[in-house]
Amino acid sequence: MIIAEEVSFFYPDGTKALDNLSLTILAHESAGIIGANGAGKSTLVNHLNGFFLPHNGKISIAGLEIKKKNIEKIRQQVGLVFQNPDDQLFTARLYDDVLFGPLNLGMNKQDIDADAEKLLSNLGLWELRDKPPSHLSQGQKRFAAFATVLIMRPSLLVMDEPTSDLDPRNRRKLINLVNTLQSTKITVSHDLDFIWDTCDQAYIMAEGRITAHGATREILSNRELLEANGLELPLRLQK
Amino acid sequence: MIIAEEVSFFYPDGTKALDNLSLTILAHESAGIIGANGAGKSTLVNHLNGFFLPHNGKISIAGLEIKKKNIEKIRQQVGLVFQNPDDQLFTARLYDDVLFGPLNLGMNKQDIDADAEKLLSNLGLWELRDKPPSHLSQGQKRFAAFATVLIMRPSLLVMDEPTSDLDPRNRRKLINLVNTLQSTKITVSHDLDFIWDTCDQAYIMAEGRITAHGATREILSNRELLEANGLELPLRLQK
Amino acid sequence: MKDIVVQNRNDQTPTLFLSIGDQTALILSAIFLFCVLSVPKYNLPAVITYASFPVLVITAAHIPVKPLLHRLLLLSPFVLIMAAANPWLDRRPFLDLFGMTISGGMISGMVIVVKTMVAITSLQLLTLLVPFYRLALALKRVGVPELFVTQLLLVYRYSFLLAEEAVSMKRARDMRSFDGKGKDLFTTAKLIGSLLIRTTSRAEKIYRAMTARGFQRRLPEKTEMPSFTRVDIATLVFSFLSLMAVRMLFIH
Amino acid sequence: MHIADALLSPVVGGSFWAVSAALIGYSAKKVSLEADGSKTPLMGVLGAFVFAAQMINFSIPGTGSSGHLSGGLLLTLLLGPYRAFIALASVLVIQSLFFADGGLLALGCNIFNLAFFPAFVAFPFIYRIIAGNSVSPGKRAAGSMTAAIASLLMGAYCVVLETTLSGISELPFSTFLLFMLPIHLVIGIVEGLVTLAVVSFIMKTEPTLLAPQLAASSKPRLTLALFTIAALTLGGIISRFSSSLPDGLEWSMAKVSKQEKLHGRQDNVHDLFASLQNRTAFLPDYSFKISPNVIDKTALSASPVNPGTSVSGIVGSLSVLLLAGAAGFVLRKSLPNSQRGIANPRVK
Ligand SMILES: Nc1ncnc2c1ncn2[C@@H]1O[C@H](COP(=O)(O)OP(=O)(O)OP(=O)(O)O)[C@@H](O)[C@H]1O
Ligand SMILES: Nc1ncnc2c1ncn2[C@@H]1O[C@H](COP(=O)(O)OP(=O)(O)OP(=O)(O)O)[C@@H](O)[C@H]1O
Ligand SMILES: [Mg+2]
Ligand SMILES: [Mg+2]
Repeated sequence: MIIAEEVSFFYPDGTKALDNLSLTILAHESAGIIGANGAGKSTLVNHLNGFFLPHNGKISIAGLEIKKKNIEKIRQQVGLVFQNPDDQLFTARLYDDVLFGPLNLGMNKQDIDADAEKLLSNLGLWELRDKPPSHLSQGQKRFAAFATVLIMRPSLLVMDEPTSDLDPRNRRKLINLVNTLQSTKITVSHDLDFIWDTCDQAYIMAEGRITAHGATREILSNRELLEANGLELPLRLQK
Repeated sequence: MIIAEEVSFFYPDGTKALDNLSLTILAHESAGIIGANGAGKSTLVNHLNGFFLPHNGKISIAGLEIKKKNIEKIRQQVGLVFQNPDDQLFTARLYDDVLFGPLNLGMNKQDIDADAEKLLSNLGLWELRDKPPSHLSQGQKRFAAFATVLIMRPSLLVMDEPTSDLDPRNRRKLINLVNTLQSTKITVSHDLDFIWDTCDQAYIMAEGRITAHGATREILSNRELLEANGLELPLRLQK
Repeated sequence: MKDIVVQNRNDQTPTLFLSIGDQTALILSAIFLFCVLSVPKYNLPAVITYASFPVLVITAAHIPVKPLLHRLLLLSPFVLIMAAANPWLDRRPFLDLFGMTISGGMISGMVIVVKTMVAITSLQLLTLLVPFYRLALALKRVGVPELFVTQLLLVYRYSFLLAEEAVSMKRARDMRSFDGKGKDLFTTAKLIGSLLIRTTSRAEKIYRAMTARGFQRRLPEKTEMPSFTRVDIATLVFSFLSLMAVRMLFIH
Repeated sequence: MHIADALLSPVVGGSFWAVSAALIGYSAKKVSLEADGSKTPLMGVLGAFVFAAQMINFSIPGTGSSGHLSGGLLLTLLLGPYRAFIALASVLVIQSLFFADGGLLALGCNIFNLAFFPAFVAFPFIYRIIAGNSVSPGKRAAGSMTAAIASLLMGAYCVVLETTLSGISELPFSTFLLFMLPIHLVIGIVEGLVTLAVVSFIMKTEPTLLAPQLAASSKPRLTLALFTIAALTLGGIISRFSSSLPDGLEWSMAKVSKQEKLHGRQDNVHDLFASLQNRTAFLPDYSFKISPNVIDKTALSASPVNPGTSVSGIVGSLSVLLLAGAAGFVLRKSLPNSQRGIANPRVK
């Protein structure tokens, strides 16, 4: 269960990115967070792993408050896929990048190898495993970043804009994959059709706070609500 | 008019990214290039500005062959929006980035300032003009990258995945903007609905070559053709 | 320059018929270089003979020759100028070749060029045969301070990332620079300043990505290797003897 | 300006190796005393930054050519002398390994020429004296310019010194110096300008990055710098002497020892040195040349006497080369794949 209470956050230049934000997400829920560009979604995501600590208010995950001293425990549970895959991939070889997390967690090398092979093949990256991540196409990078997190089997998976740069077939593959995962999931996306297909609950964010929330299909078919928050109906509902 | 004749290109590690690709795009056409992840789309885009030179075959733009000695002339005509906005923005202040190109082209400072103000306001970035681009949200960066190119009024505008990270309303804004531009346009995108709304002609790319081309609506409603190339119908045509 | 960086990273580690430890490879390279570089300035045959050591390794380990040759073509202009100055400054006849008089300077100039090629090639071989992180560990074992070794590893690791960053910034600039406008010193200085800022923020993000996946200060050490085996000692002794043999034969 | 392996004699290369290694050890100790672990990743990143910055070239006004930053002074401004020295040294190590810039033997010289001067001389005794911790742009400008120019000139001087002392190039000391100093004056001015511009840019946009410089770190001793400069000047004087004749260091050593013999001093020391070298035979055969009569024969006489260099010698050596290539080929073919471990199959 993720609970955020009146969280505020300012960037060093004074930008107020989160403004008294409160939010509750239940365990095993699949939550979608949507909102206009600059609404503060990525800033919120960075809080869930303790990269940013709130200036006011507090956030707790599965009962653990996000604080310096809990950070290591929290990071073992939370898997975070950044919006920009370049922020995620850093080794000289894709395969090393995928193994990096599990090795640090002290998992058994053989198990990891088996897992990695299955996951990478599934994502169509197995042949590319010896490439440096920077030599991948943008969509390949996106999946690669996903793999580095998924292999750690986080109990909370947070994805920031997971479908951008994916081709339609890979996007479909991601929908299926996400729907089979049992963990709690938080998806931030502008792809409202993806949210429609993968999330039970939807949260609308605007100007650093949550302005509405409810069952995904209800929220996403409420044209006025969406437009008031700088959004549109999902493409499947248009026309 | 853009003509590519039997173009091949290999990355230093041996990856064959373009394989005897041929393509003709007429002046003032709005061409959409679609294809699976890793098909070679971005590699092709990088050729249109002379960042990569073909290892075989040749490419010419408005009669100028792409070659070392023509590069500067070509770059004055071709505006390229990269898939990753971080590749585009490099100064410490958004506004400087927007002005950089026009100033180097020797345009009149006052005109540029007026243009820049109009463009940035239109894109919702005027308030953010003094920020370093690295402090923008991902969607804001995308529009910023777009602005740095658009302000130079290129006669050929090439956009690689322009809608990713844009919220639905900004995406709509982009559709309208692109449709009012008179220049020749090439759009690479996985957002087939965007291609549907902005392109006359569609080209399918797979494994480094063009495998099909025709009127956008025809290509995009041909389910078998799309599926054979690792794609799907646009969302608006699904269900 | 970037191509070179790229090349090294992509090449698979080539194979050699001998399995020697990394320290041994390091020590051997050092001894070898010392031998080559101490060849007197007029002794062309000795340098050429020494060149056979890297040639042996190249053919035996199946190392692609083209990139190596490519690298040799990039010989520093400084060295070339110095080598070219020798025939100019030292014209004493040295050798009669089919009626042609070869001057001392020509020979010593050639010795400089060949020595450079041999030195460059053997370092390239070392870096091709031993991946950098192992080379760094080997350095630690031969007594280089840990702080410096960590520093080497970090610089190496970040170099690839930043090289790409720099190249993409340079590209973004070149794309919008015309008639030399935009590439001047002061614009570039700003660019370098931005690179620095990006560098540090990139480093921070990487650090985040690493800690998000359980990283705690030390890089996981993937290697456990014995310091010296009999093969190592045999190789060292044998190589040493052959290097000395060349000296005996050619340098009087 | 990297000096290359092939231009150095082992004696010169080795000595500078020793000096640079000592400086690295010294700086490493100083840095670990400061015990500020958080700066370690920063050092790594900034070292890599120097690399990357060198890929961005700029056009130098009026020349039509382009240049790049060398970064020594900039890094010292960002990290302080000890950390900067280590960061710069690591960059040079990697350059020598992967870019064939310089080489292994030349590494000591290159670290000394390119890292020692900005970190241990120009920053503490030029920049800080002129600019101090002041924020006045004028003082900063003067400080950066002078410090950058001075480090480059000192470095260039050292390149000349090391080359002539090695005696492998025939260029006379003063000619070479006259060639190098003006070029490096220009490079120094450009370096100073760029450093200054980068620093003021950062002051404006991300001032926190410059904090380490303002928080004055301990500074290297003046005596160390003075001593080094004295030693280098002395080296220059010797070079000037020697470079009128080929075989720089060896010749001058010979000359010095001859004079010493004339004066009947230190005879034993020299003999011991020579015989030690003779016996090890490994240390440069230059030891033979130390005795003046050999010099007369090989270096100074006009007749081709070197028995090693003859047509047959060259033909012989070329055939050894071919044979070695063929042997490698045979070795490669004769072993089954499985036996051909990776460079080190023990590593898994
Ligand atoms: N490092 C930073 N420094 C200052 N301001 C920042 C920084 N990063 C983001 N911002 C600002 O904070 C606000 C929220 O940014 P954030 O990245 O969280 O938006 P977002 O909802 O993820 O947007 P997008 O959909 O475009 O990714 C934006 O207005 C942005 O300009
Ligand atoms: N720098 C590189 N070095 C080596 N291979 C590369 C490099 N960049 C791309 N590739 C490979 O070339 C192929 C084409 O890449 P490209 O980026 O052109 O694909 P794309 O069609 O743009 O894909 P996406 O839709 O994911 O952006 C891919 O298989 C990719 O792995
Ligand atoms: Mg975001
Ligand atoms: Mg692409």
